[in-house]
Amino acid sequence: MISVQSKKRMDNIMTSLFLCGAGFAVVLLVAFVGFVIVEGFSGMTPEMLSFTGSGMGNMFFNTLYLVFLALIASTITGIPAGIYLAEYAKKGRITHWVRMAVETLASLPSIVVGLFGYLVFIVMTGSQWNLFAGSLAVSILTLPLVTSVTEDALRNLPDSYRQGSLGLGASHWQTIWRVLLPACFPRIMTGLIMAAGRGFGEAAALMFTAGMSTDINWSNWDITSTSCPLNPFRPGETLALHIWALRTEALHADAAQQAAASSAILMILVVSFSLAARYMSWRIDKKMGGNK
Amino acid sequence: AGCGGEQKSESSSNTAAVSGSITGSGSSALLPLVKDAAEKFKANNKDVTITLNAGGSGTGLKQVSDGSVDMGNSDVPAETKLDKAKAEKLVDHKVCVMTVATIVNKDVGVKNLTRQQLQDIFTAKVTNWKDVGGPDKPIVLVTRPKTSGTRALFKQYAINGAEEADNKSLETDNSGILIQSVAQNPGAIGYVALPYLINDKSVDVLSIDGVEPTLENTYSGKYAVWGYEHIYTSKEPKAAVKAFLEYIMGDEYGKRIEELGYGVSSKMQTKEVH
Amino acid sequence: MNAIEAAVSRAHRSEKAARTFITVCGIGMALVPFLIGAFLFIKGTDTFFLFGHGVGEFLFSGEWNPSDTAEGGGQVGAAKFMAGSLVTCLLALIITLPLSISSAIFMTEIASPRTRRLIQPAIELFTGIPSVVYGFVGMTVLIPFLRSIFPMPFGFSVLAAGIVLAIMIFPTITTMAADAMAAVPKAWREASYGLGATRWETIAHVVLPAAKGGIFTGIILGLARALGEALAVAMVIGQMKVFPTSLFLPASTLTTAISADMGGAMEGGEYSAALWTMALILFLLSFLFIFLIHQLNAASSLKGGK
Amino acid sequence: MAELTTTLSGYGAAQQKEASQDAAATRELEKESAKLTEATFDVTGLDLFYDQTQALKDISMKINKNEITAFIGPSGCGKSTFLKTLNRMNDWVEGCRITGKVLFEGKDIFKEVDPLALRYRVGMVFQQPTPFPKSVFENVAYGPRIQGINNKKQLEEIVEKSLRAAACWDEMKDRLHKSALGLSGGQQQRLCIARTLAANPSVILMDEPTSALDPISTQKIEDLALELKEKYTIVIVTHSMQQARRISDKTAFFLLGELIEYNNTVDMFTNPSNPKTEEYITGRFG
Amino acid sequence: MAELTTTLSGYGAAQQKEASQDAAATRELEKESAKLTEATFDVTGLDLFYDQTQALKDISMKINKNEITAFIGPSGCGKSTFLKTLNRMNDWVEGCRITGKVLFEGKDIFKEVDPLALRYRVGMVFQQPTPFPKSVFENVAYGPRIQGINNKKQLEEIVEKSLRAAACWDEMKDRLHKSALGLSGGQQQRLCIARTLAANPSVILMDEPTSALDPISTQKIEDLALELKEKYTIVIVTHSMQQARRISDKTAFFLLGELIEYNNTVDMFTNPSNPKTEEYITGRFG
Ligand SMILES: Nc1ncnc2c1ncn2[C@@H]1O[C@H](COP(=O)(O)OP(=O)(O)OP(=O)(O)O)[C@@H](O)[C@H]1O
Ligand SMILES: Nc1ncnc2c1ncn2[C@@H]1O[C@H](COP(=O)(O)OP(=O)(O)OP(=O)(O)O)[C@@H](O)[C@H]1O
Ligand SMILES: [Mg+2]
Ligand SMILES: [Mg+2]
Ligand SMILES: O=P([O-])([O-])[O-]
Repeated sequence: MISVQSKKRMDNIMTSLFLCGAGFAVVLLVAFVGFVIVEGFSGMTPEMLSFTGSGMGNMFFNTLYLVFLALIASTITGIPAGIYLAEYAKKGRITHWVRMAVETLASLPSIVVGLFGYLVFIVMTGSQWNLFAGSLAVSILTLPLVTSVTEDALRNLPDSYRQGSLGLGASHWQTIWRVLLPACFPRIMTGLIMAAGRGFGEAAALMFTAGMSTDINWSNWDITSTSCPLNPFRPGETLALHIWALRTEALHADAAQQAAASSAILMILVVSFSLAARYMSWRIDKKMGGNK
Repeated sequence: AGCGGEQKSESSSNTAAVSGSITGSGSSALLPLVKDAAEKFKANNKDVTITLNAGGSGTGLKQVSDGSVDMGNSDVPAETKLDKAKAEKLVDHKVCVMTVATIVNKDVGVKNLTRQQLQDIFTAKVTNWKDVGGPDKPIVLVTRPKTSGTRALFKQYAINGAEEADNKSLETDNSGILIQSVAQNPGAIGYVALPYLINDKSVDVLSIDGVEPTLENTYSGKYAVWGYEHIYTSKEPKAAVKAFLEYIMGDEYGKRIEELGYGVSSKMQTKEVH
Repeated sequence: MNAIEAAVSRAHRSEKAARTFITVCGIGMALVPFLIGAFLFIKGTDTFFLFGHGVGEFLFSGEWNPSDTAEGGGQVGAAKFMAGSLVTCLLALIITLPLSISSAIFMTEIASPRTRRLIQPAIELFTGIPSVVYGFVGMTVLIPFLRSIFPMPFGFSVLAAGIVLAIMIFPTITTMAADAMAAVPKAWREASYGLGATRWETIAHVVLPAAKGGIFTGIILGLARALGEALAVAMVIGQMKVFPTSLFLPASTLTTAISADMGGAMEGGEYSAALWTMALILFLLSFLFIFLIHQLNAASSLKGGK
Repeated sequence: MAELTTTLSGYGAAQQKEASQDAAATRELEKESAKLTEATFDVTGLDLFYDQTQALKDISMKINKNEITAFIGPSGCGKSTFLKTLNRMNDWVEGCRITGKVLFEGKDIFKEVDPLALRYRVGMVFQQPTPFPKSVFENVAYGPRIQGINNKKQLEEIVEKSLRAAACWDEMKDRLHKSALGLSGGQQQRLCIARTLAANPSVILMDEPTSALDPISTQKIEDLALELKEKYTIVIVTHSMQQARRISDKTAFFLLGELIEYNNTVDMFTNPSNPKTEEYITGRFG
Repeated sequence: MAELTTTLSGYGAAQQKEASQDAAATRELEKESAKLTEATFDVTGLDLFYDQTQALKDISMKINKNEITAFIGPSGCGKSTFLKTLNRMNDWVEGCRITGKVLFEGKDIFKEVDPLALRYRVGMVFQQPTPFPKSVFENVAYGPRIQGINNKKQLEEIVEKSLRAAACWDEMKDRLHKSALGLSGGQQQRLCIARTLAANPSVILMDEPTSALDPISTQKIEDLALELKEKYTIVIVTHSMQQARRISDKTAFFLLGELIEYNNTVDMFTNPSNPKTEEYITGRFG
């Protein structure tokens, strides 16, 4: 029979092992971020941050804009798809395959998605690289995430919400729209943040869809013109792609510093976006959830 | 040289007119040059938007023949990457010359190799620097992918068409990473286009058979590892594209081409077709 | 018609419209992977139908020498790349699993909920970092470091790729595992404690077994991510076209091979066809993984008798 | 559907800006007269299956207007299942099959009444309080909104009236726009009753509404039920014989899906006619 | 800790290959003698706080060996909280603070007894059956395994003995190696009791063990409890006064964290000394 003491010793040993594992992982991650940010800021010049041809301002803007478009695309298709799986789909073979298909989509190599996007969004539509096509390609990558987060969120809601609403004579859709979706908003938001993260970091899928250069004119607000910053049908290089280009084939003397600075900026962008979105969903959650 | 002045005035005279958009894609080796040219060109043609992509020569040629871009940039003639019917529909513009230089890690100390030695090294017949007059150090081969234009030139003109030893060499997707790899790995040898070396002093450049890879030697034909860089367009390109090609091949921009490390096509004295 | 009838018929109408839209979205999105699959299938089977290679050659031969022409006639044995992909993924998994599981256990079982709320978003952040950045840090920091402590000729190696991939898939596996563990009913924990079990015993005998479905899903998704990653791996693995025989030597993977040559290969040529076949293989592997998750999940829930 | 729609006209009237008091008065009258003529629910030969298992066996009973009817019986005997049948909440349960007839105010609920309209008229309160994660106001306004009322003023009126009717206006009037999830269990349950009332039903079904509550909240809900039966027909499921005794007019005893006995509460508890009923109410099992 | 380890020696003895009957007999003897000298639990002046709110107020009571003690009282009165205090399951609740003294077999459970060892001796059965997602066998073997018994033969013996003791050996002997989650609710609950017995406790705490079960399963568990009290001390929380009456020797009535009355069950139900107790057991509230 094991003595209580030896059990406790074992417990302590394992607890410290987990602590070490988790600690090591955290240190590693912090060191990683630290390295990228220090590296980036040490070689940064104000000119690099400018919104001109040589600065990364335009890429910064493109990144935000593309992720924004991609989020819209995956929101208006991914959330309905999630609702379909959670609420409308009948249990059975077809749903099973739909779900597997969705998950396969999530694990597709992005380079494959990029080539597919090129074929469908560029060649088949007869257009040239543009942010919109890029955002669609990114949304192929993020759709599964949004869909499955929505589905899970809906499934995990207490059944009482559904019962309460249906019992009042609400139709299924009224229940979904007025009760269920608002109730799982924070979780869907988390899904969207993660989707955005994927968009911020994506490069391979954009090479053939969004293009690798940016030519915009900040005084041109004619939305149909290809140099208008807000025109989604213009080519635009994102920060991640810019970093890739700088690391691989740039000729300027300061390409390496620029790449490092871009990496740091992108990292900060990802972090602050995620913090802001979390703060927002926390606020909404608090408003709805009362003082739980 | 005399006609240079004429061309100059010609090119500046047609700057005012053009507007519209230009797109191009393809060779990563050519991209920095075209990007640079685009920036300069836009200084005089505010209404033009120019969008450029890398992707590789094969991609550029495919896209220009698909019609999804206006200019397909390539390290190699279109015939090698497209079927005949498609290639014939395109027009070739030899915009510049790219010289490929052999580079080694700084600690190797070797400054010159014969073509035979190079071939032996890249086919892994020779695996230690001491066999070619260097220190006792294993040779680390760093190459480019098989479909790379740079590699094609190097294979054909530097190592007599011999097949590189794929299973003994590190491969890098692009020239930027190749330089870093050579700079980092003791005993490493590789090759990149001259432009990548203009700003980079982290590696040593080798002469082949005593001839340094410089533009002068390329123009004169003494240094053999070079090739034309092509921009392919359709037979009837847009006005803006036409103007841009004229600009990039003009004398005024020629100076800039040399600054960047490429050779100007019109200065080539040999009549070889690379 | 009075107000109530109007409300009812309005409700029925909106129900019908919403259901149609949502079903279309659901089915539509399910079609996307099939479209991609079909696209890859069309492109990827040229190797066999157009250039007359055998499936066996492609899967099991190590002779890789496709010709970059429309005539073909080269050799398309992709076994090296498949082996490279599998070995690096497995290695990444072996490296990341202890860390992920520890972190997940720490977050759900040891740390306070507040700490967990702090750590989890931080971990999720790492999915948003471009793979180039991972690759670059790997190349500038990891490779010199490895070279200095292990006897390896290049630094570029299977090991380096494994480590970089491990870091990249860490967030996926950790988050999934933590979610699965958090979902284990409190009642089971209480029952275990009530029998005099320590925390470790409860974790080992109750929490982990109960969460293993979710952990497994995380592992498979992580693996799929690792399998599909190209840029970061390309920068550290050395891309030598050999079988992965040693941790300390370079190798190639399916993705690195595709991304290295896809752009330069001749459209419609044998080389590009072979690359597309590799993309098809990647797709099929991802699908196989997902299929496996579902089989396993189904099996384990059957066991539960529910 | 003529009759149904007449009694449903409460809101129609309100929208036509008639004084709501008038509407209430009308309804009152209608009810009075209806009471004389017919039961609210008239169930005959109801069988209910969950896939293969039969959960209700040949149930026939009438439920009277403006009375409280209690369902008692041991766990799993089908009380909740039967309750849910009355407003067709079973529609949402996969594999649930029903035969037999249920008349609501004379109309067959499976054939002649739209389920949504039925549920407007037959409200439901559950065992666990089920407030939505919205403000108190939005919770109560939910039913009216579903029924197409969006006028702010009108909604405010309905909310206040319903909260007052559910005896929680005073507690909640200062926190109308705060989340309902912050309320205590008892408050939440009364809020749910208010929410049901706001939808303007004529019947309220309650499934063990107090079993999750402390005794003081339970007391309040029971008082409320007694008050509400003036205007509404109430059916309540309870596991507490004491509760059934305290508040109901009629009691139905279920066992294993069968309706064993259905009688006036007083008679049933003083003089059960079935030995099983006696065993159960004297606490020999369950 | 000498005494605790002596009484814990049941398994030690088994490992030394003594006949298990001997060990049981020894334990029996030990218990007999202990019964004369002291109560199993002796609680004095127990206060318990969840953060700021006080959930138990100055509780003092003795719980006797080989008796069934029932805790009754309305929801939220602190029954479960008190039960959990007895085997220190409250240790796991954040913000839970306890003052006062609880003696288990004469030792202060907060100072002199290790909580793990305490829980070996004081087993617990919950309201919802909580079988682990493992086979029936592994569920029952869980406690012994935790205590370091890994010998297959010995485990099999213990499992069989425990399942027999929990009156479910016959039902389960053919499905020992199938998942326990496939059992019915009543079977699951008896399995949980068997699991508790297998850990060789002397006290079993049961928190509303039948409230999720149908009447037939409830009956079985009640019979089981009556059987088990021969060997074990049982404390049972129940919301059913009938149940308390049917099976317990002593009943404790809690209200809002206070122990209102504690007496022999018969006395309490026939002649409650506190008016509140009377109100509660006659069903005037709760
Ligand atoms: N959705 C369902 N699918 C299958 N069987 C069900 C379903 N809901 C209930 N049952 C079964 O139908 C029977 C009656 O269940 P019901 O919930 O009506 O009992 P109840 O009398 O309300 O019990 P309780 O007092 O526990 O609430 C039970 O045997 C139950 O297991
Ligand atoms: N973990 C906790 N944190 C804070 N308060 C708690 C906690 N657990 C219980 N309480 C509170 O302590 C009081 C007593 O709870 P307890 O669960 O002991 O009641 P109970 O008598 O078992 O009720 P029931 O019959 O509903 O099970 C209640 O007011 C409850 O809200
Ligand atoms: Mg029920
Ligand atoms: Mg309790
Ligand atoms: O220019 P390349 O990338 O084809 O060498």
